[in-house]
Amino acid sequence: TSAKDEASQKSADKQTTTLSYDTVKIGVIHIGNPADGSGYTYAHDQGIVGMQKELGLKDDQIVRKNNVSDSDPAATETAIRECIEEGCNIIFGTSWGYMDKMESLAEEYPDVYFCHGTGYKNNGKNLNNYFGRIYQARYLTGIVAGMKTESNLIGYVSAMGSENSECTGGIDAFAMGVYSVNPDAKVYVKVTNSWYSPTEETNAAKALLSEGCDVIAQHCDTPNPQLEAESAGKWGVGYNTDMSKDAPKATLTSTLWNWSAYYTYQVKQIVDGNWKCENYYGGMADGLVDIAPLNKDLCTEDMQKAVDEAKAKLEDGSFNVFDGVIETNDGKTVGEEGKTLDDATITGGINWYFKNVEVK
Amino acid sequence: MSEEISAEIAVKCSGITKVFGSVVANDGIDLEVKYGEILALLGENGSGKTTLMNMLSGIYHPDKGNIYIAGKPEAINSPMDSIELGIGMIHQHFKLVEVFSAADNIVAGTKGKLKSKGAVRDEIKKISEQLGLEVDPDKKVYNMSVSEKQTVEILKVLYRGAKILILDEPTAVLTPQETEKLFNILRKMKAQGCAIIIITHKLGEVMDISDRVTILRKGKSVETVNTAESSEKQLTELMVGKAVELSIERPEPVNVKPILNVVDLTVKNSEGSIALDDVSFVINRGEILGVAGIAGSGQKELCETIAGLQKIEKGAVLYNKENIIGKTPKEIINLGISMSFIPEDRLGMGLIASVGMTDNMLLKTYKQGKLCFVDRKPAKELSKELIEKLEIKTPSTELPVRMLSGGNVQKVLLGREIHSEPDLLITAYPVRGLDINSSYLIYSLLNEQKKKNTAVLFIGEDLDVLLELCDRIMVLCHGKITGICDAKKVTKEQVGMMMTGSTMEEVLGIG
Amino acid sequence: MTRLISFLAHAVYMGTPLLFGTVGEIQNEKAGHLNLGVEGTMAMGACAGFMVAYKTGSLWLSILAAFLMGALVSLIYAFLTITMMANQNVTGLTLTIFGTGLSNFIGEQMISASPTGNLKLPDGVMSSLKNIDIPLLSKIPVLGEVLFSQNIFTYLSIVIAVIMFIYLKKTKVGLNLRTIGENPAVADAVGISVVKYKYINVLIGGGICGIGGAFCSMVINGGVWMANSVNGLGWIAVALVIFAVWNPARAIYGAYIFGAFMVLKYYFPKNLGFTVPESFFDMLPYLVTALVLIITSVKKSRERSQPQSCGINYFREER
Amino acid sequence: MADIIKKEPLIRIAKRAERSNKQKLIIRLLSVLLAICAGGIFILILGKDPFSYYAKMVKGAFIGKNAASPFMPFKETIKIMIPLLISSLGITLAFKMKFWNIGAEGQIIMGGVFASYFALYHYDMPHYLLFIVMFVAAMIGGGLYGIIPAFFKAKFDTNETLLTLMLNYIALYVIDWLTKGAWQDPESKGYPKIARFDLNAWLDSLGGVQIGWVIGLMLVVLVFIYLKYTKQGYEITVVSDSHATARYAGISPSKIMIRTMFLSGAICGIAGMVQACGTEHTLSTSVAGGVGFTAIIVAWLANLNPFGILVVSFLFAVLEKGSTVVSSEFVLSPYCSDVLQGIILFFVLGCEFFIRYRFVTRGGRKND
Ligand SMILES: Nc1ncnc2c1ncn2[C@@H]1O[C@H](COP(=O)(O)OP(=O)(O)OP(=O)(O)O)[C@@H](O)[C@H]1O
Ligand SMILES: Nc1ncnc2c1ncn2[C@@H]1O[C@H](COP(=O)(O)OP(=O)(O)OP(=O)(O)O)[C@@H](O)[C@H]1O
Ligand SMILES: [Mg+2]
Ligand SMILES: [Mg+2]
Repeated sequence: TSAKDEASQKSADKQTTTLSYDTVKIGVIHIGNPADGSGYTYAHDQGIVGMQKELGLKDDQIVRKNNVSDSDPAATETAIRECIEEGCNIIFGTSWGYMDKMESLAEEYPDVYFCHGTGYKNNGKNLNNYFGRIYQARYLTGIVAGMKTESNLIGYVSAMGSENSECTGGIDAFAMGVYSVNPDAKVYVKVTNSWYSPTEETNAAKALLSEGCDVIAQHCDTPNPQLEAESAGKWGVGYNTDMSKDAPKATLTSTLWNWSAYYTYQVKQIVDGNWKCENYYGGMADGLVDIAPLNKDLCTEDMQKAVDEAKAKLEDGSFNVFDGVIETNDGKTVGEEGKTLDDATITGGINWYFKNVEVK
Repeated sequence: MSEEISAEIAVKCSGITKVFGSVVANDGIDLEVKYGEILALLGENGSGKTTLMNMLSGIYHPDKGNIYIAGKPEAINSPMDSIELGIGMIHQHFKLVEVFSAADNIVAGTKGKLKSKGAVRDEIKKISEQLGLEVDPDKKVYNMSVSEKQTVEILKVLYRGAKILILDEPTAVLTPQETEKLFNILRKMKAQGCAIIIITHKLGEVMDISDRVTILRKGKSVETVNTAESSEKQLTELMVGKAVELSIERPEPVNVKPILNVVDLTVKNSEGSIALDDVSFVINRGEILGVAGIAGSGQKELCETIAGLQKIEKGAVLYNKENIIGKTPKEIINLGISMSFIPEDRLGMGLIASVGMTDNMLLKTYKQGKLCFVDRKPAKELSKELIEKLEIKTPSTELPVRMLSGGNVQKVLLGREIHSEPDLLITAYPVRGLDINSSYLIYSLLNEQKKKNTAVLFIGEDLDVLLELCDRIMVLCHGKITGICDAKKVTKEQVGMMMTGSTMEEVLGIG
Repeated sequence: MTRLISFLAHAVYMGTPLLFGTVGEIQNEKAGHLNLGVEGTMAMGACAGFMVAYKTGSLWLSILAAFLMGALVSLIYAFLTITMMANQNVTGLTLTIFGTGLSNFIGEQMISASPTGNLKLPDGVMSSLKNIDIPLLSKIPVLGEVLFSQNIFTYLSIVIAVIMFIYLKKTKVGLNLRTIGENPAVADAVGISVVKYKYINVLIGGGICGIGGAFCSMVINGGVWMANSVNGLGWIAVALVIFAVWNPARAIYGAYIFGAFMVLKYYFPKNLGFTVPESFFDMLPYLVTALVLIITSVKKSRERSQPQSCGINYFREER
Repeated sequence: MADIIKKEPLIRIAKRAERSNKQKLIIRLLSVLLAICAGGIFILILGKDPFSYYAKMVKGAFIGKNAASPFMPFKETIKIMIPLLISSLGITLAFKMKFWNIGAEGQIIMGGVFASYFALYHYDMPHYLLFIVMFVAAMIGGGLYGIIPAFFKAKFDTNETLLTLMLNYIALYVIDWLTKGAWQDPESKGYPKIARFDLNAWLDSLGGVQIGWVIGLMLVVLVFIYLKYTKQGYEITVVSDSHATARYAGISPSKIMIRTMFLSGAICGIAGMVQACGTEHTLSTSVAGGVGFTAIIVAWLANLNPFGILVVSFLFAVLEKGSTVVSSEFVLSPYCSDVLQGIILFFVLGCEFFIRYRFVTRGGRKND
């Protein structure tokens, strides 16, 4: 075993050896296809492209593995191994389901940096975790939706149900945003049970519209809810990228990821020898999350003002969305006065809905 | 090249050759039939009759040779061409859609718009009346008897206005009465100026219906004779290529003692109507018991009941005094009862079509192998033995039996059943579709069994054969036994009457 | 009540692509071909319909293109199974892999060629895809809203289903086709040109499936191109054929019933005091299909079953 | 006469004499070659060089660039092959009986589910005991799931092609439901998944690859012997041919059908267990991941011959593994490989024709 120790010692040594901008090679495992033009993978890939430009990397320093299903550990493993095979020394896995495989491969390849998006694992050596406070942006879009709605019914197409903390937290933040400007409005939620399903997302939006919702927000990957709202002459709030590109007559604004903020930061850290294997949980202040510019044709000055005010508070840290005592829709409360929910709860423990939310 | 051919000649084939892989099915065949004439086509199994006719009907395409229709050379590339030339063929196996009504079957594929049901019915009626056919246009084919199906086939051909009619073994599955009816129709058609080619293995029928006979042997046309100037014996010799003795011996039964006793048996068929109605009889060792009856009088159910494949309503089947009702087929096989049932679809029951002889020999004995393995060695030897003894024509013991001609298929089945040395052998229609030579071979095999003191139940359709071969004849009519009589003491006519419902007392009283 | 009406209208909407797929597959099966490639055929129709609408701005041209593309990929299937006598199941499965892949691939290429990074149908097409109220009929209470206030594809699918019904049941060519499906040897012997019929009908069937695909990419996706727009609907269509007992007219309500199962989860009341897992709702259309399969087989009727020769290739000299 | 000959179709199809095994092999090889050429045209259309494409593909499936572990890609290829091989063998049993089991996907999943139960909740057994328990559980899971369509087919003649197809989806949502419900990893509250198996439940490896490949190889031999030499294999032949003949020989077709589908499903179930415990180390909705469908193609192309299946499933794995390597090296869309695979399969399927038939041209009438 002493030999083994030595080996791991050695690899630990290697871990600190820095890469240069010429030798760095980055493998990106995408769940979808960047070429799909919008959605989650597109957003991540824009981040990678931004980072590449920022740091001046060459094209062959990026290896992309597209359409790697995150519920397919075998495919995940193959993809990561192929990246390493091609000489990658940093692996970004963008989707939640890659987590376990990345963990075991991180052990097998101690001299490769593994950065896993959206999960919670960190091995203290070469596997860390990155995600962002997208709920902050959702809060802002909630303000827009709450001010826009005329029927006081706002629809929300969610990929997953209350068992998923990311989705549920997002809905709550959005609903709190709505509540802050329009306490009478309700948020109706419908769950597609799939991250990417054009048909399901259309169907959910259709059903919401038929129930009288006039703004459709979404946490799912296609612009279909926006398009459905558009064809019904109603409005919506997009996700991932600025969906007014797809539905210009409907999309009020969109919740945005600006992943290049993270990717640039992370690669820089590694190349500059500052790798500390810490988890990354950036927010609006870091430029990681944001909302798209409000649609001029559909939004008023007042909305812009309300958004700007809230945004300023989020950025200076005087407001953190999940502050204080929060009333849930089953009559209970969460949180304590004067405190804010901790990050672990936000990422893993939100299984309740804010009081103005109704799951339909 | 262009010879003058009279337009009176409906069909002339000259030098037709057709090769399937390595088999030369037709080898320079010549044949001619005039309008207003019935030509019989005769030949052993596998001599190429069906193949030749299939070329006239456009199913196959000749490799060599020319076909002239009404005196003109024609290329028949598809059944459509053939139909356009006025040729209609009734195939060996019915070509009908089971779930369609008679009318739909008749109309399908004809030109023009779909007519109303009434109009079609009228047309069918008109044609039927001319020839004395009976058919219900709305009846579904799967509800029809064999002869009804054949009527539909004939109507199909007539509806298309065929002037040249080809029938491939139309009588193989018909009763003598039905055959007679068919022949009457053919005669009427002949009188109307149609040319008819008929294939049959029954020489009696050839003599009865045809004007001329063309004989094929091993893919070649050997001779064409005027029926009136020829005899069954001559035809047989031409067919086989040598003089043959065609008589059935009937050795005196010895050591006769009962082996199977059927008591008050009532059975329903798959449609739920009574198929066997309270029948009782005895089968003896060392004796052949013939069963006569119009098709569908309960023969199938009788066989299947004894073999353990049928549910019964009431009654008992005592085998060596033990009731075998309720036993599984396997237990019954182990008791020494063996059945070879030759259904209309020969391969359907008793053989595995897609494998060779060896595996077929194993069907009832595969359990004898050691542990969980099948022992193929004895089966292979048995196959070789049968090939030699029964003159089965097959290139190898492993060639799927589906590829064998009908006659050879039957020999495989019978050979296996007989080889298992049963105490009771049930055979149903064992010579259906067989050429005359093979048929006689089968008769002598059955006699051999009889001599070994096996009990034989022989279900047949040719009354002449039944009378010559069996010791006793049991006549079934609508599931009832109308009589069990001594084969040496009844006449064909008497049996025929019993088959249509007269009881033995009435018949023998008259006779 | 309004919830019920919108549920039913939504069911008809979701039933529309299924109806195209089912009617197309019925025609395949009536020709004796169990085509498991419906999913791929629909995907290719989706692609062609969308791209033509995108380029030309003409709805009718795009529907025509979807039809032709469906027919074109079916030509591959037809050639392999009819002329080359390849196994139907395997060819169909391959067609699904191929069609879905190619459709996504073309879409991807088009996106990367577009300046905006997305493909959006011109407004002209979008407005012709809006729901159209049929005069008078759409005023009928309930039924009017459910059936007669739908988009052009829905009406087209009903018209096609009715035409196919008449074609199969009331015409000579339909009778000939059914003969082939039941027993090609019989058809051949009576002079029906089996190969020609098979080709024509497999191609037309594929074309109809293709239009169903266009509905997915153009209507369901709201006029923006997306990969995998058919998303398994083709498979349900194949199963639906049994529910419709090979009758295009019955396929109409069969499709709507299945459409209803597909959207049920969005209308099912959530305040009943118990929760039904989302997975169950997603499973529902398949579960129902399975049950329907079993139930129809229990009360079997000879006329109402799969065409006898379905799945078996025909060669004249075969025995 | 000449004008009559002109009326003949230009080309028609004729049956040919039985080909020898050697000829068959040559035709199949030629058809693969032709398929590769056709695929090459597609690659050319994409603007890539087909030769280097194929070279990279084959190389990518075998040898890696990393000098330390040059055979890593080959091991990956084998990993892809394992479930494909095993489930193709499973399907073969059903197909031999002319039972169109399209449900391997579902049976794989059920095998995976049953095995996973022990991997998740009883992983503290001795390692080899656990292995056996999981193995048996997988067989039972897949087998029972295979019995469902067999039962209905035997009893009511329910269409098995479509029933098994539907059962695939149903199985899929069973996993989905387990993931979000009863089997959710307690550690992962915010985001449901099934926990990674304890190391004790992982399959061992041999030669650097999980032992699924050994199981697969053993199954090749077993299935071959089973079909060819055993009584049960013989019974399958009889039933596949004619139920009436089977009954006549005292063989109950329903019994054989149910037994065979149990085995067919059980083998597919093993594939599920091997994939879950050997490769994925957890249970996920993609434990089958389309393998059940590909297996149908594999089994068919291999003519239902177990040794053929070994070869074909290996080739498929090479194609799949190689494709992912090329598509990232050439920066090609992942959809390209689907299209390429489709083209290759179309050609191989089409070429089977030449084993049994031939084209006869109008001119070639006289000579064979
Ligand atoms: N489709 C085919 N493929 C291959 N060989 C065939 C085919 N049809 C017939 N043959 C061959 O042609 C020969 C003649 O067959 P054919 O069916 O014409 O005989 P037949 O005279 O009709 O016999 P039977 O009296 O038994 O009906 C057979 O020996 C057989 O080997
Ligand atoms: N597709 C085929 N392949 C191989 N051989 C065939 C084929 N079709 C027919 N044959 C051959 O044709 C010959 C005669 O066939 P056929 O079916 O006419 O036999 P048969 O004795 O006439 O039976 P039946 O009494 O039913 O007419 C057989 O020798 C058989 O080997
Ligand atoms: Mg014949
Ligand atoms: Mg014959």
